[in-house]
Amino acid sequence: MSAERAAAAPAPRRLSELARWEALIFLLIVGTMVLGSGLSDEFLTGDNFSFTSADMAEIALMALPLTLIVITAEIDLSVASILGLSSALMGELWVAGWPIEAIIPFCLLVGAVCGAFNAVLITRVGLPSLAVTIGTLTMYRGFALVVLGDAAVADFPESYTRYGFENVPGTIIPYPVALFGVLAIVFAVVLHKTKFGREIYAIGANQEAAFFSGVRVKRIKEILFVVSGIVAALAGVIMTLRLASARADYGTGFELTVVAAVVLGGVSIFGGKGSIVGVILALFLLGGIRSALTLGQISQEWVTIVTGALLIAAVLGPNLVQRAREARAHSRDRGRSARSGSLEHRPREKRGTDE
Amino acid sequence: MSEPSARSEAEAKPVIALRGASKAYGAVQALRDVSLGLTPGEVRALIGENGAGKSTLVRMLAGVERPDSGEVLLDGEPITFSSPHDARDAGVAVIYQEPTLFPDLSVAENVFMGRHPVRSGRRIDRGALRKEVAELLRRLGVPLDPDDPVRGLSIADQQIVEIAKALSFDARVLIMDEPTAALSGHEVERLFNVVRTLRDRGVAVLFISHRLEEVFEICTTVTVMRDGEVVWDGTTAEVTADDLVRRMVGRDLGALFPKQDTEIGEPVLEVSRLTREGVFVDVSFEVRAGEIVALAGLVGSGRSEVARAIFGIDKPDAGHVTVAGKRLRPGSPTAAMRAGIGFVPEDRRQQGLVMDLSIERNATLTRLGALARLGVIGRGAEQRLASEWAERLRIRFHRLTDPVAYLSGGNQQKVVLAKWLATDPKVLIVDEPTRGIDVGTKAEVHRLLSELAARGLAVLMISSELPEVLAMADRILVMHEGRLIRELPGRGTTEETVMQAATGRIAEAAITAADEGPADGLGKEGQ
Amino acid sequence: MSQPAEAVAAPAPQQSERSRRDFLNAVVRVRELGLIVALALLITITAIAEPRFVEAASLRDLVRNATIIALLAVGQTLVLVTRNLDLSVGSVLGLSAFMAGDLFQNNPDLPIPLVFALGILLGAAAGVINGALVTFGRLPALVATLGTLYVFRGLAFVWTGGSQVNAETLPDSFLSIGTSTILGVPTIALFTVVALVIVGYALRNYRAGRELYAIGSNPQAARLAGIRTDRRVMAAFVASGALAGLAGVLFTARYGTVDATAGTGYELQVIAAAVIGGVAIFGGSGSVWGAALGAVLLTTITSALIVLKVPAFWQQAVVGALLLAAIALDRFIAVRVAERLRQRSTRTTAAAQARNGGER
Amino acid sequence: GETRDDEDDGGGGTAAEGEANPEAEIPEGLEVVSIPKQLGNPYEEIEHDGVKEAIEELGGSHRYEGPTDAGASSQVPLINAAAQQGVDALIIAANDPNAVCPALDQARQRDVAIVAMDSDTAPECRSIFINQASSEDIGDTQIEMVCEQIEGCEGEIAILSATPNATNQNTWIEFMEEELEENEKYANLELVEIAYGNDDDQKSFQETQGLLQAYPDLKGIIAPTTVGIAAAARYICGSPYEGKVVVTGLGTPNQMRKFVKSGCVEEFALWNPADVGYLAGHAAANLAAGRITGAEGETFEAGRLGEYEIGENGEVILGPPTRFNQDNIDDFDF
Ligand SMILES: Nc1ncnc2c1ncn2[C@@H]1O[C@H](COP(=O)(O)OP(=O)(O)OP(=O)(O)O)[C@@H](O)[C@H]1O
Ligand SMILES: Nc1ncnc2c1ncn2[C@@H]1O[C@H](COP(=O)(O)OP(=O)(O)OP(=O)(O)O)[C@@H](O)[C@H]1O
Ligand SMILES: [Mg+2]
Ligand SMILES: [Mg+2]
Repeated sequence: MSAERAAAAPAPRRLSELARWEALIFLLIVGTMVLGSGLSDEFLTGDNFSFTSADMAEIALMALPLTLIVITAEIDLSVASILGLSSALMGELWVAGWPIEAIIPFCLLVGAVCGAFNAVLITRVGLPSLAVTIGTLTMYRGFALVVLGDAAVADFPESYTRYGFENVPGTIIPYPVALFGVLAIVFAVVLHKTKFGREIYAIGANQEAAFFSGVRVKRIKEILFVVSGIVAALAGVIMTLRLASARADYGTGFELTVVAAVVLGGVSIFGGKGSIVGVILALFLLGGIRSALTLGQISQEWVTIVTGALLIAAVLGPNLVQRAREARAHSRDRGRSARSGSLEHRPREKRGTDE
Repeated sequence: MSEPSARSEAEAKPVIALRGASKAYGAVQALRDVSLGLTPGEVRALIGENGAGKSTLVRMLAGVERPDSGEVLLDGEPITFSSPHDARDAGVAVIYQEPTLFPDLSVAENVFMGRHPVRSGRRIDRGALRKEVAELLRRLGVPLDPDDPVRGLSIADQQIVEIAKALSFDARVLIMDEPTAALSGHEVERLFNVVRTLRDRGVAVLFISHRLEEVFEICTTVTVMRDGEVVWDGTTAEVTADDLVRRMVGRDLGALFPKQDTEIGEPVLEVSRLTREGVFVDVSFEVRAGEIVALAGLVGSGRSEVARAIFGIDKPDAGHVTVAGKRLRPGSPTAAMRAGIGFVPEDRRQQGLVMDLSIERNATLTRLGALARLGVIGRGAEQRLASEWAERLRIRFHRLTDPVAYLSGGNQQKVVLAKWLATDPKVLIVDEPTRGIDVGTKAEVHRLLSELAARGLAVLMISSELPEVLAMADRILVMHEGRLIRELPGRGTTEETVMQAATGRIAEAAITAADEGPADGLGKEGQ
Repeated sequence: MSQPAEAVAAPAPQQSERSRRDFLNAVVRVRELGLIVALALLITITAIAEPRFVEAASLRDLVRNATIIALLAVGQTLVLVTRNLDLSVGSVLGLSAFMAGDLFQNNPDLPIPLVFALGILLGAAAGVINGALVTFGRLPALVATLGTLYVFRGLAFVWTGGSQVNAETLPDSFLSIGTSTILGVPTIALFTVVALVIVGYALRNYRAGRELYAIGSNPQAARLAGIRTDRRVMAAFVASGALAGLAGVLFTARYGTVDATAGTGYELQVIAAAVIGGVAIFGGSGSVWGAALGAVLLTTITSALIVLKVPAFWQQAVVGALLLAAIALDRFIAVRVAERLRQRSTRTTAAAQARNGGER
Repeated sequence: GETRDDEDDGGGGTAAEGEANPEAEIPEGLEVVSIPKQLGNPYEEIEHDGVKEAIEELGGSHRYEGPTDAGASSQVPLINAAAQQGVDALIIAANDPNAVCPALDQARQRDVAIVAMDSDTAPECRSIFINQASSEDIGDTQIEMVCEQIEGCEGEIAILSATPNATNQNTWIEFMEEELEENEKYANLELVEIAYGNDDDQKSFQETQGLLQAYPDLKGIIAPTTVGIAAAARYICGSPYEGKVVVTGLGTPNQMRKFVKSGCVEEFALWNPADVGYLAGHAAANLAAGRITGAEGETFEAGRLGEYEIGENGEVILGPPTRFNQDNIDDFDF
């Protein structure tokens, strides 16, 4: 069933509108750039890009699969815990004397298993993903603690950890960010240009109709959750390398930040709408703001406040504009109220028979 | 009885009216300067092709939307309904075209939501609630329990609840947008009896339907719409069905059901001993190339469930399906599609289409695999496929990239057909293909189906409209309470025979059948 | 022909009615029952391992631990039922908790009821913001309250400016609310019980309450039924906020020490509690009783694991697993019910049709 | 600190390699940033006020920037920012000894002097660590206190710690266990459990209940964390357990005053956080000036606290912990 929520559900955005969304985020980014360089002349430097983007790498990675999942009108809140579990494993196995070359694949495998477990509960048992992943969020974090407990493994060799924070030679792009770039392109193509991607949108917009059209709804969701698990585990590996130490409590609370990034990217939480580009832009925006405020010596609590306010404003803005247009349209020569009207009413019509 | 008096005051003043109302949706001009009035004791039919603007007009009177220009008059006074709430307070009761129920709540609460009878301290009086609803349901003659949750009711039962809801506030105006689309003959009868009593009590009724015989049975006056305009307004006495049809479609129609004889080939679809606990039992039959087989039966007899099981939506508990000799993996629509089955489901808006996606995306959803080059889908190919089918089915749309939600019921149904015909299937299953579709479009759908049959397609058609069944089908399979109890020839079978079988009175049915020979023999007569 | 048909038909409704109603009631009961059984089981097992677990004092502690989450769960249910959700409760609790402490710190002889009133007011105000964003601003609830979760938490940090409220700066009369009992029942729990009873009764027996379910079950239909959906949704958010505000004051009364991070991460716990309690995350069904029981179960598990000497690191894993088990069980029951209903409705409809045709 | 040309091996860092020059002047406009584990923890606020006091004495400017959560990684961006702004010295109380290292190394490559205080980082990524008291002292003191307070110094005791992975709590606990092992004075004390309250008041509160139920004969609880001891005291004081179960450990006078005055808590310990910060401030200034390099045996002036000597691997110890009880508690306000 579609996760439409109450009266407030926004009218469906059409392609043109999505474009407008990305434009909006882009403007905000430009704004941030101006603000940032105003606050500190350290802002618009290669170093700052390297530092900030490296800090965002894990969030950014996890945002990619989550984007696809949210477009199918599901959600995965367990990613941050999988990240922690993967880091814990990495530490434990390293202590146990495994070679990194074996540890990393194993961590990814465990990530896949975690994702698969989510998937089974959601598609086979038919539980709502929100509930399931709140549960596994707790459980996987618990596993992480069981594996590594309070220990912190830190004797990873420099030869590996450097890939966590150093730049690709001759660029200002840290290795994790480069990896993100590659994956982002892959995800974008898959989502926007392939059968798989089209079916993802169809599922999000109307799961039942998709199923009646021969779309393998369950299979697709399973794939997505497994991928999400793998990428989360990968993020765990990267974080471990970046911070040169493995910990069970890495990424605590990231889940909501990732969701925020995805939503800010213009992905409808009800599914069926959104784009990878939007999410990438949103990630840039979040990173930019953080760095600008931090460099500007503005205390961290304000970063929190601004993030939240931004999230609201970005979605609220367009809605209010639309409201205004409708209002004007009605008072003014009514004949022309059409476009906004159609946006306003049709979806409601749909929602009426939604159940 | 009170009819004449009602009439006379009718001339006096319309209780509710629309004057010069226009409404546009984007580029679509849904209503153009429409005027219409309802007087007490009048039962007025509103007919028109799909997309003529009937439901839009309803939404104006119901306060769901406000006209862009023009006005709503209540007792001759201009009034603006800012919400359905206002309209309701003004005594306007509406049955919308699409059921608007609360699946999680009981039938009783659905009927009285927001108006529960209350006792001291404005607390809800559940006893009274149950009694009133039970009474309403009795008047409609359906054995629904007021405490049933609505989730799980068949579409027909849901429609009944809608009607009960509309009757529950004794309104001065009752507006019904295609209330009978999902109902069987008997329920329609009951509904009409209720409507008559309301009319005699001086209630003004607006009745929308695509079934003209119903219009003549219950309505005194008729308004015909075409392309958002009122093109004719008069009494049922002064016109014939054909006149109305001509006025609706603006042209003469040939025979409505042009099923041409075709060369019947080898069995393509074979269903054997298919069973799904609690819904249908031991269903076996075959459909041959070039043949149209109809599944007849009463609403709730399990026809859709059979269709769903064949296509793999539901997993059968026993039995199996073979297509062109190959056994299907049960419970897998993908397998069914690969084997060459197409399925136009019963519930267009929920199962047939993805309302938010564009016409184009919907039409190509079943063909993505084929459209992809090296896994990547080309815009051009997609467009070409979509526009080709839009053309062939004469779909009326503004832009292929508009959400399919903007189309009217009939045109939406065509998109569903397009999406399946695009897969070039061997077997096409259509469940209520013409439900809520106007005569014009209906004729086109029928023409299409028989054309396809002529080209060797095997068609399994589920329909609750006996005339359609009788005219289209080579063979008629009758279901009763989940069992396939009878096979009848398409030709020379009367509605009565089908009805008798459908209502399970095999005894008599068998006798009539006896002098027609063995059932399967009859099947061949279709050729 | 119609004669016998009618004869057959006549008894049908009553009998199907009765059986069906019992059946449904049974189901409704089962949901809460299941939780109660689970809870009883948990406590018994723990008690066998450690009898002191069921001593009056310890049971009181269990109740105390559940109080705050349960209170939040009641509010959350109101919102969930309308097919929305409120992620900001943890932050709201933090704000009002600190406010309560701050007020007492600066003027210790403030009348306690006034502080409660202010706390509730603060929460309600936060609820108004959430509600406005969702109804007027047309934001998806998840987005709106995720945003306010950040904003309110940030404000808490700004406000506290690193300071902390300590138990010793608070009047004993206030702190005693967290520790004292009335007729053996922890005082603090009474707040929750009262809220629970009021909300539970209203949801079932007043139009407004039923309308919340209607909205969650089918927003569009609700609007067409003339329900003022925006008002109702707003009300739900305000209620949830107000209860979070109250919970904040109670939090201060109970734990005495409050800083900017009070209540961090509660939002997911609360939703988990509600879901365990059988509240449908997509609206339309669920009861505050279930939600409250869910909260009690959740917190009791934690206490039990400690008493059972489950290694600290295993506790979280176990809690997660039990959480999933609870949800799965609930789902299992729901599915069974749906099955039964479908088969019944098939029969009744078919039977009806048989008669109908009969009279034709 | 814009220059990044001296690409020497990250490990050491210039400050540590270079030669100490005791005559060097404290630079004009000395810039020091101090990073606490998390914002909003009064204990740390006091510590960093100490830093401020020291830096301002020396005519420098001090900034206090902390993360809003105590996550291992959340200090990294702040370290990066400080490094980019080219401050002279950075004082940090690490959430995780290793997670901050890569960032600290990068900072050091830009000639930022690194001083850890209160909770150490891995030794190789800072030059000096200001230890509030030798971990051994802290451990032993707490065992000693609990022994003195439990009559007969015999019976079951439990520890209520912070998070399972809090570095300093864990080191102290090791020393406590060691002391219980070796010192036969404590032969009759049995440590039955280490519970973790995650420095979360509610969790600590619940854990206390749990301990008392799980161990009916429990005689004492040691909480080596300010949040834990307050929660434990609040649970026990006024409950039937008061007088039966001893609560001691590390706490702040303001949090504990009430319980000490009521006689429910007899004695607990802590160092003066202001002094920790003050000492760290001076160490940082000297380090930035190049007067010291963090090598063992070097000495430096720490204003009102007098002269201090740098111990093995850059550790400077403030002194033995202060014990608070009825007699002296009112002399402190933090
Ligand atoms: N919300 C809307 N947005 C855009 N176009 C709309 C909307 N609602 C209706 N339309 C268009 O207005 C026209 C009239 O639609 P309406 O539903 O009134 O037709 P109808 O007469 O009810 O057809 P049917 O008999 O199939 O129900 C159609 O062309 C339809 O596409
Ligand atoms: N969505 C549904 N959920 C639960 N039960 C259903 C659903 N749809 C149908 N049923 C049950 O299955 C029975 C058979 O329904 P089905 O739709 O197959 O009847 P039918 O013969 O196709 O009649 P029609 O399709 O004309 O309504 C219905 O009477 C109803 O009780
Ligand atoms: Mg219509
Ligand atoms: Mg059907």
